[in-house]
Amino acid sequence: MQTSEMKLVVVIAEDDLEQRLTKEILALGARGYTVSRVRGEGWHGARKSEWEGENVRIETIVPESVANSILARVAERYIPHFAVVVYVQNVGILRVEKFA
Amino acid sequence: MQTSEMKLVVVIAEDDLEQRLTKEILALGARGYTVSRVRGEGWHGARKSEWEGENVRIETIVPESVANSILARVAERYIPHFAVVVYVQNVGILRVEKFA
Amino acid sequence: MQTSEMKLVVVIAEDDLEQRLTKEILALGARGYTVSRVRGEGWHGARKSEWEGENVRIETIVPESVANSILARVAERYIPHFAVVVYVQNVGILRVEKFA
Amino acid sequence: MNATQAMFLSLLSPMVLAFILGVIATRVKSDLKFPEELYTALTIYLLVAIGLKGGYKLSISNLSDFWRPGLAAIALGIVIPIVSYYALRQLGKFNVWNAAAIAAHYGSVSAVTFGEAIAFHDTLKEEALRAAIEAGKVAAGTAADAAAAVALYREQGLNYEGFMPSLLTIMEVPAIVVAIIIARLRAEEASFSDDEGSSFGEILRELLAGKSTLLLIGFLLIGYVSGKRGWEQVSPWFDAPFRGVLTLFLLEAGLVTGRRLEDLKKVGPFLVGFGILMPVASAFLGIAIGKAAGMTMAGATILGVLAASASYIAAPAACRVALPKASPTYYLTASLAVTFPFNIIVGLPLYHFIAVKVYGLS
Amino acid sequence: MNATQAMFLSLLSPMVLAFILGVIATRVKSDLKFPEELYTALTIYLLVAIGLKGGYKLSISNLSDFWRPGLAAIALGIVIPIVSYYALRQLGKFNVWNAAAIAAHYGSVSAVTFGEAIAFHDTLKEEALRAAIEAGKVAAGTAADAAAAVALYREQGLNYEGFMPSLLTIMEVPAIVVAIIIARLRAEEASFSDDEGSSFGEILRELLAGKSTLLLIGFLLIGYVSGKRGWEQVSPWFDAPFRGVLTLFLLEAGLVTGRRLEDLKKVGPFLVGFGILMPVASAFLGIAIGKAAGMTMAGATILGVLAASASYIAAPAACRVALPKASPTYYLTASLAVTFPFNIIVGLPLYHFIAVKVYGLS
Amino acid sequence: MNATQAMFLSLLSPMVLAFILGVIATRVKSDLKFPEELYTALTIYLLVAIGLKGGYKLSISNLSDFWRPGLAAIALGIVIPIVSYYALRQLGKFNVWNAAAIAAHYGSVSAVTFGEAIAFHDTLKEEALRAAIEAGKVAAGTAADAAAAVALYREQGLNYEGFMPSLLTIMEVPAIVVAIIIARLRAEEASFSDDEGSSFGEILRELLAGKSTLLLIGFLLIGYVSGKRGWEQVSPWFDAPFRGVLTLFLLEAGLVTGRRLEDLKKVGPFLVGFGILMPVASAFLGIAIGKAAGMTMAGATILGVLAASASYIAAPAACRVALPKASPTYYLTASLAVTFPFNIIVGLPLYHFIAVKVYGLS
Ligand SMILES: Nc1ncnc2c1ncn2[C@@H]1O[C@H](COP(=O)(O)O)[C@@H](O)[C@H]1O
Ligand SMILES: Nc1ncnc2c1ncn2[C@@H]1O[C@H](COP(=O)(O)O)[C@@H](O)[C@H]1O
Ligand SMILES: Nc1ncnc2c1ncn2[C@@H]1O[C@H](COP(=O)(O)O)[C@@H](O)[C@H]1O
Ligand code: NA
Ligand code: NA
Ligand code: NA
Repeated sequence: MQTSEMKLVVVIAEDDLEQRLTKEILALGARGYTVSRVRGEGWHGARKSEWEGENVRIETIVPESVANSILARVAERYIPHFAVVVYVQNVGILRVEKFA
Repeated sequence: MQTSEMKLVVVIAEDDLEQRLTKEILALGARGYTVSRVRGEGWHGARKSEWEGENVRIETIVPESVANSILARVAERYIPHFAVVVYVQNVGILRVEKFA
Repeated sequence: MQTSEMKLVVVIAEDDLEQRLTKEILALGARGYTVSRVRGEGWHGARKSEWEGENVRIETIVPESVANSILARVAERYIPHFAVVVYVQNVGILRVEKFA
Repeated sequence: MNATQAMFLSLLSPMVLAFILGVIATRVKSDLKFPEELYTALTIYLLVAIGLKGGYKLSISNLSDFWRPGLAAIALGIVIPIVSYYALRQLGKFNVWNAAAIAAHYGSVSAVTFGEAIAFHDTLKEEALRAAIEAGKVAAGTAADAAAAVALYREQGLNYEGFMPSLLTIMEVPAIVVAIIIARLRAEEASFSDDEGSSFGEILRELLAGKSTLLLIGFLLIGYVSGKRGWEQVSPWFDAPFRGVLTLFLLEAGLVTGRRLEDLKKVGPFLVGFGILMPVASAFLGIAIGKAAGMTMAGATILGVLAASASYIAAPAACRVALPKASPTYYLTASLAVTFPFNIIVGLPLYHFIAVKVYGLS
Repeated sequence: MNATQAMFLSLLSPMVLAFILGVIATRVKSDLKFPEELYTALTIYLLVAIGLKGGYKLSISNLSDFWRPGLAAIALGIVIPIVSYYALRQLGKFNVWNAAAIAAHYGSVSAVTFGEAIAFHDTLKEEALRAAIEAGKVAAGTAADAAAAVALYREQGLNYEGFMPSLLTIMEVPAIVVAIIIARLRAEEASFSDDEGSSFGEILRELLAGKSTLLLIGFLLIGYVSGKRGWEQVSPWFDAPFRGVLTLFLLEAGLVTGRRLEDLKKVGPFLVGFGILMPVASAFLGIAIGKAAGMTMAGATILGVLAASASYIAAPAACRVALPKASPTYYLTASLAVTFPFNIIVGLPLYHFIAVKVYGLS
Repeated sequence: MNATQAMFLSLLSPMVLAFILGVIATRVKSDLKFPEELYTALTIYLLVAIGLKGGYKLSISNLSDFWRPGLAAIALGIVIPIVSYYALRQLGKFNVWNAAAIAAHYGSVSAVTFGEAIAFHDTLKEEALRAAIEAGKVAAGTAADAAAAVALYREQGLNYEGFMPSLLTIMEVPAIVVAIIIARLRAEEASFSDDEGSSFGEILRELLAGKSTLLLIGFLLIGYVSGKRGWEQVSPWFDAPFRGVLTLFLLEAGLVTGRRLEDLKKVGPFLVGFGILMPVASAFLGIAIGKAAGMTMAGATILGVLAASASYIAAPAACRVALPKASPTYYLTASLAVTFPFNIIVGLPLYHFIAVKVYGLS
């Protein structure tokens, strides 16, 4: 089946940031996103229970330009202050118009 | 370590569809799948609580041909009627025979 | 935005293995990981409820060499005895020093 | 008890106040949230508790009194969605799908509003008894006094029929079916995802197997066949704590409603007006038809509350499948952010007041 | 009370009916499901409640009566898995791993079946008292009557020993250990993932630290040392609501069983037969050995129920680790879709009936 | 009752034992774990229950007695974080961020420790009554005896003020604000993620809208305005089961503490010592200031417990946002793995003992 190329941006961050991040992502041009509750460990220690806080994993399929804006925004406003990981991948999708 | 190429198909859809979709995926030739509960927002509005319904994220590693059948089936039967997103990626796996 | 290439290793396994796997992953050189609770079906049957046990999905961003060690370790110690799936992908990340 | 007193009694209950606190919490952007699983657990608890107690009460009721109120309930479940549909279509200019989906919600019923109505009447009874004791009309504590209390409730029209939860169950499904039929008849071009087996029979099956219907019908039957003996085994868990659990549930309902308030602008003033006026009209109809069916005042009031209440478990689930082209923003916002709070806060004492007038009691 | 009456009493309890409703719900493809977390929460509640009450009862029991029933319980935990293993291997033609895993399940015990047996006996007592009151033999409400009631229960053999939950705890682990030893002895080529430290000691540790064993042993001790004073602090939460919570749990168990029913074909008629006949044989053995150990009739019946019950918390967890080559389809389907419903629905009154015969009581 | 007895009474309560069992479970690597959602649900239950009961008690209290204890509570909330900060900074050599964050935790309060203190005093009362009944001083069961019991409690200083939960609420926020102000003043180079709007006003809003503060304040008000009538509607759910639910919560708290124990090495001996000595000092201060404010002995003891307790809901959430450079390992380990168990196990009877000395009662 014929698919088109898009970018998948994944942001893993403390759950308190969920609302702020999803608002930003939509404001930067994404048409949607998907969130799951996750736990994790990293430089800021373990985040594996309600006591320590947990994380969310936000994934959004976007055109390359939007992906770049999201990366830039996360790098500027979140990485310096919070426990955040972000990565980007290529994905094949149906119906380009749904995401752009 | 030597890995082989396969396709990873991810379907995000309203949770009511979980059983139907997983049955179809197995029927089309996948040997397994993994499901997680997610929330999200998109063209059909927010799906973030029990009141509005939530989503599931189904991922399955399959050979390219099966990936194509799944994409085609989702495009034909689900996308017109339901809140569904589908994408496909390359992955490297061990033990081809487990997935094909 | 300028990103660097890394490997994303994803391990899907029975939830009883969570602690053992995450310890190994850190011991093999990963700087962090993210875990989500998932259900699934595969060669070992359905793992979709507390009665049957459920699965975890562990993802970790690592340099290629660490990815190879993880794959080798999983192939040697886990795949023969347990319900485990593992795959690897390319990802673009910010700040290489966080992961290497 | 006059209207103002009843109003205060309702407003000052922990349940209603918890709901308001939930709304406020979202307004001040609190990080308070209920996990989904807790919401689901509370829902299951409430449905099972309502069903079991209803079944037990049914097992000690006189069933020959049941058929007329039963017919009244079905009549309401047919009339309300039809009236709603035309109001929304003609006056509100909604399209076929949205009008039908909203009509389905207003014709069907809300188990939590019902539970709150029961709690409200239990509080009314406690108040009446307290007043009578203070006035020296009834003493407290002996068997003779228990009989006096029952007489007192009857005199003030506060005793409701044991089969009320059965009416709740009866009213859940018909309105949804009626609304779907209307949408099918009205839309030639209807494409009910028919290639996917969402045929009419399929939809009916899904409705009857839907979790709220299944739990209510199932536990009504269980309560009925296991009778007094069964009820005594489980009532310490399903009866005494009911209003406390309801308090937690309404806190969560307030959180959800609060988040929905922002959508009020999107749905427009017409739907907000509809979400207030339609319930009042339905309640009046329900009380009148309940009186005609020979029900007690409290029974007729609760039937009025059922008529006024809008579904938010069964109907949304059905509409997602059967009317996928309808927008959840309309039906959820109207039912959750307008009608639910209105009924809980203003509606209950208002309908009680209407019933007192209709029954000419005070 | 004759067998038919006991049968009805059991069948018409809200608990059993909720279980049946759960099975029906999956058959009609209802969207009702319990979140995992609710299942886990209910399990924790039931284990803690059983442990605490058992510990309290133990603290007011005469411990010198305990050692013979204790030995009886251990004997059952050794004999049943051995017999099961050979039956499955010789008659059922199962391979070493599956035979051992299934044997582990049938030798170990189910806390929920135990809880239902306790609930059943409490209902039997209530019935006996009601009958005696109606017959004018006992009056209601005074202290003298409470003593009369106790005498009545004793006369009808309905009083069970306070240390029954201790027997439940004792029987959880041994059978699993025995089954694993058998598998090790029988299979030269056994590869118990030994490179990974799943050595025998490791497995034993995991068994004793497994959540059901840990909660039962832990709260037995807590109940014991905190005694009457402690029990009174927590009993409003762990005692009175027990049967209500059990009702919700059995609803969920019914949902899981219903989903498993499809696997019945896969496991074949032999295992289905085994899942019915083995429990009956074990129950008989348990009742006989309980009588020999000098237990009351009710105590021996509950020991029989323990013998008959198949584990579904401790054993599956242990088998996944210690016998990973065994297929969950066999052991879970047999224990959950065959033996559990059989015990709950038919078994309890049947074993009561057997006990009445064995004790020659009526 | 002497100190050893009180110690035993506390140690042998199911709540404390459940906590210890939780710690042991992690030590033996049990697979027992509580789902997050259950933890959240239990937290919500406890906060709502404490708030509602406190509000109801407030509605029947004499408010003119309230202002002095209220001021005392605020004074503690200002003094404790300042003293803590300088102790940590000067003696412990912690950096500004960590010292401020830990100070915030020790100045604020723990609702669960408070709940356990209430439970402890209720048990003390029950014991005193039992002893008096056994000694023949009070008979059981009549209205006159109830009055005698109240007199007994008063005589032994076991009756605490009805507004204690209000003090809990008052003490939650100020210390956190004080600690943040200190950090701001001390650090020129402070970068409070100020580009992101975490301004001081913003932080204050987040604190007041934080879930524990919101639930406590909200349900205090709800309990207050709905009064006796409201409390009776919900007390079967929020009052009688309280200590049972607390038992489950403390089991989970034990699991979390057990996992944290490994971090004790990381935080070093100074912080462990601080986590024990600071609470004792604060408790002493709290009791003394409580006495000066004219409180009952039990009230002053509970005020001491509040002073001694370290927050683990409101403070961590606030520090994550307002002091992101502080390390959770320090503040969580100290508050959860040192102070919480110390207070629950040793602290309660110790502070009771101190209060008895301070009040010169026995
Ligand atoms: N290398 C990694 N791979 C995957 N997830 C990570 C990695 N490092 C950190 N994370 C996730 O990102 C969160 C914040 O990371 P950190 O800021 O490093 O503490 C962690 O709690 C993990 O969930
Ligand atoms: N661009 C996107 N990236 C990631 N997930 C999306 C995106 N758009 C939609 N989704 C997910 O797919 C679901 C259905 O999408 P929609 O049909 O657009 O409402 C949403 O609830 C989201 O969970
Ligand atoms: N082809 C697949 N794609 C995605 N997930 C899979 C696949 N096969 C197995 N899994 C996951 O891995 C778990 C163990 O697989 P298995 O060992 O095949 O039973 C399953 O329960 C699924 O969650
Ligand atoms: Na209605
Ligand atoms: Na057994
Ligand atoms: Na404090």
